[in-house]
Amino acid sequence: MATQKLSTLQEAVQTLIHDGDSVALEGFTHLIPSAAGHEIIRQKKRDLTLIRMTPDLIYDMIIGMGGASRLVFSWGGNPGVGSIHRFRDAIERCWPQPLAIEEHSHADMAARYQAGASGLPFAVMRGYVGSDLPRHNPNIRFIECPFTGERLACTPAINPDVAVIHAQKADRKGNVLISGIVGVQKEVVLAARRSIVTVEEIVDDIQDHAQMNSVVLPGWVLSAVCHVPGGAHPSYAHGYYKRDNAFYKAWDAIARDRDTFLAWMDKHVMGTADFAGFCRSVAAEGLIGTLPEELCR
Amino acid sequence: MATQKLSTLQEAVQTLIHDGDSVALEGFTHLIPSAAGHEIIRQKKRDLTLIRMTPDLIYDMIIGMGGASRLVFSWGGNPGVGSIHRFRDAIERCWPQPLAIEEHSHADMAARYQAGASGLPFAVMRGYVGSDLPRHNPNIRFIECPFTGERLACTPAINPDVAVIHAQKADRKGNVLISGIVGVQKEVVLAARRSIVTVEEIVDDIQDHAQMNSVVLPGWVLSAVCHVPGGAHPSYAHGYYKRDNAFYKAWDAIARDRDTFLAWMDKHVMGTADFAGFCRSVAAEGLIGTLPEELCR
Amino acid sequence: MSYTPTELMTINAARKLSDGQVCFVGIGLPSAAANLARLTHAPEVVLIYESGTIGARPDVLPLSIGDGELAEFADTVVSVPEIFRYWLQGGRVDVGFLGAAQIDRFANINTTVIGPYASPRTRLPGAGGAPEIASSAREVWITLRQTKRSFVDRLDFITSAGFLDGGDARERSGARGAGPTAVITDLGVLAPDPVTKELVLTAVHPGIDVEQVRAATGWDLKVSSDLVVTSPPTEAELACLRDLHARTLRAHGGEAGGD
Amino acid sequence: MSYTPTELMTINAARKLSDGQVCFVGIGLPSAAANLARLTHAPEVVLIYESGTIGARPDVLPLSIGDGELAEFADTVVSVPEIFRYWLQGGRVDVGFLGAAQIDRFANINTTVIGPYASPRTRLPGAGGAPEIASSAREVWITLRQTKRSFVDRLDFITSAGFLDGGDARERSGARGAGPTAVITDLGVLAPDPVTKELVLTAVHPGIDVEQVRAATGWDLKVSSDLVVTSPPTEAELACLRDLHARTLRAHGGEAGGD
Repeated sequence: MATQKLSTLQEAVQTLIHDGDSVALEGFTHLIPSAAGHEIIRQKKRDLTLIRMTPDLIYDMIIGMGGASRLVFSWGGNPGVGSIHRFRDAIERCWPQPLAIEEHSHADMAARYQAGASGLPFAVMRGYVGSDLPRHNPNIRFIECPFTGERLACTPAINPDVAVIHAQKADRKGNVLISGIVGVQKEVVLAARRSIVTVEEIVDDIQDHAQMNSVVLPGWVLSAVCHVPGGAHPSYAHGYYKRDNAFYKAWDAIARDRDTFLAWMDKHVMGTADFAGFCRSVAAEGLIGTLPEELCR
Repeated sequence: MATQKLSTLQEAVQTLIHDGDSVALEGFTHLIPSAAGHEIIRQKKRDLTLIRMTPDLIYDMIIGMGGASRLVFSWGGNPGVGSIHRFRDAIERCWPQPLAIEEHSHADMAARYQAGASGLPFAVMRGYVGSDLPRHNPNIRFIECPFTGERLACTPAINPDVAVIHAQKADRKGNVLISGIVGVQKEVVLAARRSIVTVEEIVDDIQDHAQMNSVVLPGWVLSAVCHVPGGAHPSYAHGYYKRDNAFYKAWDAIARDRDTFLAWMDKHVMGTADFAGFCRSVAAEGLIGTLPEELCR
Repeated sequence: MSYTPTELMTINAARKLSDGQVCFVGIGLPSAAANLARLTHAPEVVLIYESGTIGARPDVLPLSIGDGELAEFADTVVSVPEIFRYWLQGGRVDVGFLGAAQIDRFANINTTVIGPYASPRTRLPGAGGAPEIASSAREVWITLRQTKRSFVDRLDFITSAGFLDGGDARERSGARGAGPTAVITDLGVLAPDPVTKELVLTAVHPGIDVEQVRAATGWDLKVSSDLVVTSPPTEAELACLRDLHARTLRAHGGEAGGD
Repeated sequence: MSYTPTELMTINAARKLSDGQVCFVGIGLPSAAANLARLTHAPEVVLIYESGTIGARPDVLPLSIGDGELAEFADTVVSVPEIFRYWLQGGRVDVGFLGAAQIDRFANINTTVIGPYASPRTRLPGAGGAPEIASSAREVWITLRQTKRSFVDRLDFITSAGFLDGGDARERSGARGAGPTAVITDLGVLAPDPVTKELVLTAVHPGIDVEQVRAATGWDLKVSSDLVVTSPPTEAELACLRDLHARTLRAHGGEAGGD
């Protein structure tokens, strides 16, 4: 449909994400929608069920700022660095509020997104053999194969209210091109009721950039497409900028202490109008090492 | 593994396909491994269980020449033309021998290959609602979703003894690149115990031709890779030659009558040493309109 | 301007598609109609073929469901498992547009066998994608030529569900979507009665009378009290369709597609 | 030439990989070891990362499981659902190479919590890909530093199955593959007893004595009667590993990867 898909990130978050929604911000190390995460915090969304295979910095921020009441995930940490402290503080000490968790494995979360995208109510997998996870998660059950009698794990499909991803390019009709490590970007969008995609670049026609078998999400399956250059930082956008490993490491010190964390968020996220403002703000402290210079001044 | 994957088609069919095997020659309209089908006929393989979503000319040939005792499929016809007469003759009049059939839908066959490639014993789908197919196929059963109680169809995974596909390019290590309509080419290979891939062209390194997210089958999952230019004819290889629609139409008259069929097969397939010979033989009768001229003389 | 019954059928089928609708397209007449719609009043219609092409914009009609033409100008080309799982079963298709060998009064489709399944009089190609298109798309349109042999009282085999035994049988079956909301033939248009779900003649093409349609139907065909006559093809529609067929004929080396 | 315990551990882990093996690689030490193998004696080893990169050949070590470096030089990059379904669950992985926070005497792994699940003393990152790697790969190797806190008698939580309660417990569980066949630490190498499946010390690194290993183990560690001493790192191995780390450090702007 030729409806207008392009919008600002502010508008998209305002109109598409509501308090109490289940929201999946995805991006498997690559193409993490950080700018959208900030905007969720700026708009003080509350009581969110956050879904994500690898909750890392963006979810550490949302959880620490009190936006989430529940987390569905399979690995929560700062990749290559260590713990995410706001996540731990919420689970270990209920700060700033209790955080209910529902925990799966990567293979399972990926299968659950696939089931959601496929219009199926559940996913089947060979999984969790000998693991204690099913004891603590009633959403992991077991069924028998009707042909062989084998015991297989099954879990409910994920169909988030809203999916949020970052991607490289979109065209004026909102068709989106994703390349490199594509993770579950396609699945989460197709599984969700609504979706927001932030992109590095708007081009005239995606067909000039995509090969026949490229990973393309047609505009008609998306709710909003927002032009946010650098929007995956400190994650990366293949072909645009590298992963900011120093920022991931710096986050450990920022988020370890509650007050340091709150002051930092106040200054750089709540105290800025948008992602461009955030970039300038942290760049002024020498904290961004990978984004193009024009985004940081 | 750096073992030698490249071989002749004759050797590959000889060593990898045995009488009584279940064999899936796939290619959804595009990249149909016709040359491999001819070679199966030349080597007089018998008692095969043939698996294919869309049995068309190649299976019409194998069935008519008495190579198959069973057929697993979801649509049998000459696309855009009409019936495949050897298939009908086998089912309707048991000529040249009875042909047991197991019939599914496209969505199901695709899901069954996926299950096979995924190491799962069965596939789950929303399917066959109100259809008479499950009454005639004990391999279509129904289960209840353990979470919602919904009724869903399920069928056993397909794991053929041998998968055979055609593709555009392979490199010297046997890495294969497929582009355009990719069908179930990847799934059938990953589902099968052994696999043969015929290709249009051998290149030095597939990485010089493939994008990051291209459909690539690494050589280490394949059993044999054979250089057979034109080997998909009368189907097509995107980027090499077009579909030979006139040949599909001509096939209707060739295969309608048993004797005409046998004489034609005798002359062009049994009477030629290999696919290059076949091309020259049919080209001499003006029957090939799409292959590069050098393949036809 | 004169026209053939097939042109009439194709043009009437094309008119039903709205701009921006997502249509899962069967090969043959549905494909011709869907592309005609795209080339006339519905430039942003999204055509999906089971071969995995999404947003296909073929310049000529494909002879098969997987011609290179479909891939070349598509928004994206995905695998066959993906097209059925993420796109059809995922509930993203507005209209499933099917051909058929036979239908019955409740718009069930047979493309499998005539005669007993185990010893068929005529073996037809089989199901293809139809059973799941018929039970997953938001609605289904069927287009075929109307004869006593194709419009039968009772099918030997139900390949794809219409309204099954009528009434609420389809709803009870667990099928999704509204089912076949229109059957477009060379004689007119049929639609299900809202309650009984039996196909009722709702329109005839110009120059076709009701008795002609009854004579081409294998059951006692009901006729709508609001029976209308379809508008004749416009010159623009006919010109566009004929151009499309002429281009197709040239491209296929004398083989017409979509028919 | 002197070397660190971590270098020793990495080099011993790398030596286990044979050329042509297909290895599903965990981040950190397994990734450093697998790439060292690729750069030394096993150039055709196939490295698969859960981010979807198949046949990865990173020039520097990735800090995360999905660095661009992994995609850039891979044979192909597939989706995360595909990597787990077609490649891991599909049974194509020879070796699953895992790190761990804690293991027990039957090589079960905990990466979830220390303390009760509902009110953990320490919340660890969680399962990631490990439960299915541990139960799908033909065999599993685990590499971690050996201390009384990481080698515990009884885990608070089994995230990924080793040999469960030992004996034939793993076989009965339905897990596929041989399970953990080697645990490579900074002190030596452990392997399961063929019958009891309890981890037994089979090798110590040069300069390490058995009592040192016992002292770093939270249960009464059994020692193989055929205990061997691992060969010291060669100059070539050390040079290659140090080059790799130096390149990594430069590329990551001061952040070392794989450790």
